[in-house]
Amino acid sequence: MPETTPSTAHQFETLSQQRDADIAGMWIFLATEVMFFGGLIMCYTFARYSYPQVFEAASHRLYVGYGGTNTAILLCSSFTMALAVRAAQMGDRKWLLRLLMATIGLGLAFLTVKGFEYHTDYVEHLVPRLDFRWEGGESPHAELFFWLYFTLTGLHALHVTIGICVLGTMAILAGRGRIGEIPVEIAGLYWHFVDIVWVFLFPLLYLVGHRS
Amino acid sequence: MGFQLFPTSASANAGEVDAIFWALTGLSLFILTLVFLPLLFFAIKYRRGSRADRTPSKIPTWKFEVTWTIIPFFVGMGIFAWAADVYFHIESPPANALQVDVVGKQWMWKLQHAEGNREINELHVPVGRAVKLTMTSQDVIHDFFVPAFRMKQDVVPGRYTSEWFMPTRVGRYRIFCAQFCGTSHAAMTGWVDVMKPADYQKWLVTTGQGESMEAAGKRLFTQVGCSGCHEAGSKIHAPHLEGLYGHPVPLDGGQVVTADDKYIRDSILLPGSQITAGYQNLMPSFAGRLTEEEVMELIAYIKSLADQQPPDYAP
Amino acid sequence: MNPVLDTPASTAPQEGEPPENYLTEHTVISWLLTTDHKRIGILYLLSILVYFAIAAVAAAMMRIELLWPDGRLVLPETYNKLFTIHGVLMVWFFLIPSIPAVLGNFVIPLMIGARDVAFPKLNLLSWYLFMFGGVLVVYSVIVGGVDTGWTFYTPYSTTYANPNVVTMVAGVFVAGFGSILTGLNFIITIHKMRAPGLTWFRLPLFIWSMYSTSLILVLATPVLAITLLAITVERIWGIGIFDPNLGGDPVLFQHMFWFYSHPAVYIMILPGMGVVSELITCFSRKKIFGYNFIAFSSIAIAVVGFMVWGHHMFVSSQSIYAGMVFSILSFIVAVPSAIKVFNWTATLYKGSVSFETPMLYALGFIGLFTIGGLTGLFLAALAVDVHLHDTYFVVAHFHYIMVGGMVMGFMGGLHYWWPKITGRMYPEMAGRVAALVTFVGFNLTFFPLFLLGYLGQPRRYHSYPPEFQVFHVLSTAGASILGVGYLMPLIYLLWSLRHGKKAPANPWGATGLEWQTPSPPPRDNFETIPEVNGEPYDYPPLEQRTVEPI
Amino acid sequence: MKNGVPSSRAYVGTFVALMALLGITIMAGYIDLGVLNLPIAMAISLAKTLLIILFFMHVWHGSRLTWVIAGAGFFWLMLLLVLAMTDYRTRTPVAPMPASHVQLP
Repeated sequence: MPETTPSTAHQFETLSQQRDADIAGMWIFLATEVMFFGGLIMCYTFARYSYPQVFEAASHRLYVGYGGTNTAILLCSSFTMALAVRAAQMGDRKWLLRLLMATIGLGLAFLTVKGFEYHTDYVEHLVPRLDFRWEGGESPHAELFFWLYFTLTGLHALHVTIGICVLGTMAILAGRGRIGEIPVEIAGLYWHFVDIVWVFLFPLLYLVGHRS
Repeated sequence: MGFQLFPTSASANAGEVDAIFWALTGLSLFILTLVFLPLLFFAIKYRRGSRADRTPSKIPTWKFEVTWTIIPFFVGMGIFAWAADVYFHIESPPANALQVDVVGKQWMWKLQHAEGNREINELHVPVGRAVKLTMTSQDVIHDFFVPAFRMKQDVVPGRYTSEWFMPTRVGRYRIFCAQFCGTSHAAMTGWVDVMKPADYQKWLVTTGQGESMEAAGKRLFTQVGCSGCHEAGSKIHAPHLEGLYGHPVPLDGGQVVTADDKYIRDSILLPGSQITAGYQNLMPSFAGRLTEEEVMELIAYIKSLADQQPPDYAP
Repeated sequence: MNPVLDTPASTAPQEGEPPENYLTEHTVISWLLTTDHKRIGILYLLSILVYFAIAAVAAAMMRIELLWPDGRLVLPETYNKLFTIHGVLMVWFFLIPSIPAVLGNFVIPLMIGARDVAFPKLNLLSWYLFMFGGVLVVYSVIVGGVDTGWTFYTPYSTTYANPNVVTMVAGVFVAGFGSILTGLNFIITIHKMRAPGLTWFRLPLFIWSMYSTSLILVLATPVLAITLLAITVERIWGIGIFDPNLGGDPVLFQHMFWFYSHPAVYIMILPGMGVVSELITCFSRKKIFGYNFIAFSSIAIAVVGFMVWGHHMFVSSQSIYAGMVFSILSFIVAVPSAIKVFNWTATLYKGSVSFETPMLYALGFIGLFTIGGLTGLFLAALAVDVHLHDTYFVVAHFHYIMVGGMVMGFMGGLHYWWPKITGRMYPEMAGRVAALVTFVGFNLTFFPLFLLGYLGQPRRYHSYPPEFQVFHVLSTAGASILGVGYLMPLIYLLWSLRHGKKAPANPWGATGLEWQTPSPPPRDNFETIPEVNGEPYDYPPLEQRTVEPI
Repeated sequence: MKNGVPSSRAYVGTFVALMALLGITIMAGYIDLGVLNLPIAMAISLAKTLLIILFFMHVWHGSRLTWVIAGAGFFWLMLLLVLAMTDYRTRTPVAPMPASHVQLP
């Protein structure tokens, strides 16, 4: 529905009613996403409660360098996204396009850092079922940790990719000047949510126990 | 077997479970009349076109609402407490119970008495003695269910679950598998034969040609190589198993766990998961090299060492 | 909301060319790409009938198979596939969508005076997701079928069952997103698009129950989605959190599955309760007894319904203390349902009760749902559940709630709003006969299973000890009567499309905005959005006004 | 706040706070706080989440409905975690009952 001056869809009476409905609708979708990731967090909670030592040992095999930079990247992308929403609200098309491109760039940076990290994990034989090697006592439990690691971060990376595609379409529409303020704000809500998921995944996966 | 409307009650717990069942049936009938009679009466008295008095009643409705919120709540809590008490009793096996190990496998039950008798889909027990079943599964989740004893417990792979019963009537009672486990889930049934104690002893002897679980465990202990490290005289620094079963074990992570069936099973199959304080992680894992029955036999043997004194510790 | 109904003819459609309404356009494209909530409701109605038919055939084959102790109709694995497809199709493709997606989609915007749901395109996407999921599930049956039961318990589903599990699980996964988006749509519609003056406590109780149902749809279904995704990952990647050899816990699957599936049974029953609240007030011509208590009990069921799932796992090696926590909460969740039943009964007091078909279904609902609910207390009591878990007692309990409660409610709602949906009246006498036949057939089918359950026959058995045969024969006899009871509405409702009497705007003289617009309603529901200023269900005493002759 | 649009200074402040919290959580990861490591890490994550939700996602000036929805997701997740963990934390085997308690019929 790319129209420059947003008009109300036929089922709404006023524009503000439509805007509130769209925002609240997105928030409910984000609540379902919290429950969606919540299921895997439940699996993580069970496994960490049952096997605390091996979780700490396995978590120390991950590189805080990668995790930390990725968290920083996503926080920056959240910042640029918030500024992009503000630019859209003020109708400043030039800045909106620039900030959207910045957010997409940071998202791609996150994925590339993630790619390198997955590669190093593969080289270090930490990928379950793909020649997984573990010297400590409980190799099956360690394999469980890395299953959780790859499932959680893989699902999150998928959501980042979807986010990048959404922001891409927003940028194209903004380029042609046919984007209202509501769609950008909704894309912003989604992007901030993806950032919040990583805000929790980083300490849960990388900072288990304390590092020497 | 003939036609029955109510299952035979053949265990000590069955009576208590039936009592709760009848109490709940009575309560349900009472509530049903409390709903159906007024429903019928109002439907007839106030049917359209009848000349009943329909001036709106003045009684505040919240009085009714509060009554039929509070009363069902407290009745519910009462039933909960009674059922929870009986449940706690059902779930606590007495200490002097006969030990029988059960291994569920896709579509049959393998049972093993402490004295060594092995049975498939059959369980002979003396009347009047509590029997504790320690169960595990080799593949999927099964469920050892004997309706006559009102007893049911899932049999989960990877851990031990236990249930107990005290048979009170001689006879043959059906065993069912009550958790869907595949194609022949319906064929995974069997019989519990409750016999008089004398007949039971005779049965033990006539069919007990196999070695007792303890003896089989002792044989396996040397045959598989456990004695190499855990025997008293061995040079390798490994924990002593005498006086271990049932006592607390300090782990190197700082926790203290009691050495029960689960601890010993995990130590055999996943040695690195719980390393005793002061020892290294040298023990190889036996997962895949021992069947569930052999693990249970080793545990029976280690249980038999429970009351011996470890060689070099002062009592 | 007291519509002035002084002249009965004012809302009847004029003779001659009928005014244009939502049904007049007949092209296939206008149906497949519609964003009209009324048409999407009808699309759902047609699709759930297809899935109900397949699942009913499976049920009939199972009932015939169980006539003989050794099961002569089908092989064991075929029987296992039958009860799996019966479960999956009935739960996810008939019971969960039936009242929310069919009646809810059609009636909610009309009831709250809106022109459509908040996100019409999302509504159409939900239907396509639902259909794509259904096609996947039926495809998995055609290529060989799945025999894990609708519960997909691990480790059977992840390691031992045949590979079709992945296709069926993917189907349920996709359909699950359909129901999430429907829930989302309804919550926003009810919050943001109510007519002016229609405050929360002037809403019809059907809207309250649909709101609580949508809460559950939105918050529980994602956990099912991630659990099914975990099964798929474990089957494809060969490793997973539920695998006991890796120290994973098969009971963890049960925790996450039942965290969704118990609220799911409230997704099924709450809409039925909403329909019954409407029917009881309309056909006893009286304001509902205890409006606030019924409204808040719907919300209470939705919230507390999330805390009770452990009563499915009392004997599954769950710790006995957790069992006690879940048992207490299961007794507490029964209280709001008791409040509703007592309030419905009290509504009849000093009413003017008439017994059209919807009312018969509503009274049938109250009777059977009360039995279903009370037998639920047996299963919540710890000691009794040890004996009754996974026996036919459980099968009888949930069929009393789902078939006795939910399907009766759906049938009642369908008959009640049929004039509004199609503009035609259904034949009254045929409707009443069908309701009675269904009631009798249902009880004969499922009451013997309570006795069979206490005798100890486990569920999902294709062969059983001979002493249980009597109960199975009774139940199969009842199932044939129930089959007839369900076929009759299909026939006379189709018949009524062509030959039914023209329906006036308000055939039942009911209060509610949906009755203030012609039936079938125009595309945008109302010429002008109505103003609401009175109390809900404000039925003036019958004598002062006339009601259209039915 | 100019004509309903938050000033960029508010965003910059939030961003700086977030990066600071990231630094703290990494540093806390290298100190041996024993059993406290997890609660502290979670507290910092919660703080970052609140910052993002309230300021970047405009819930601070948002309607009451958005507050409720934003909180509902996390509350229901807590329901799942807390009640399921009551099972795992209390899975100790039941102590055997003294033989005398079992009455012979």
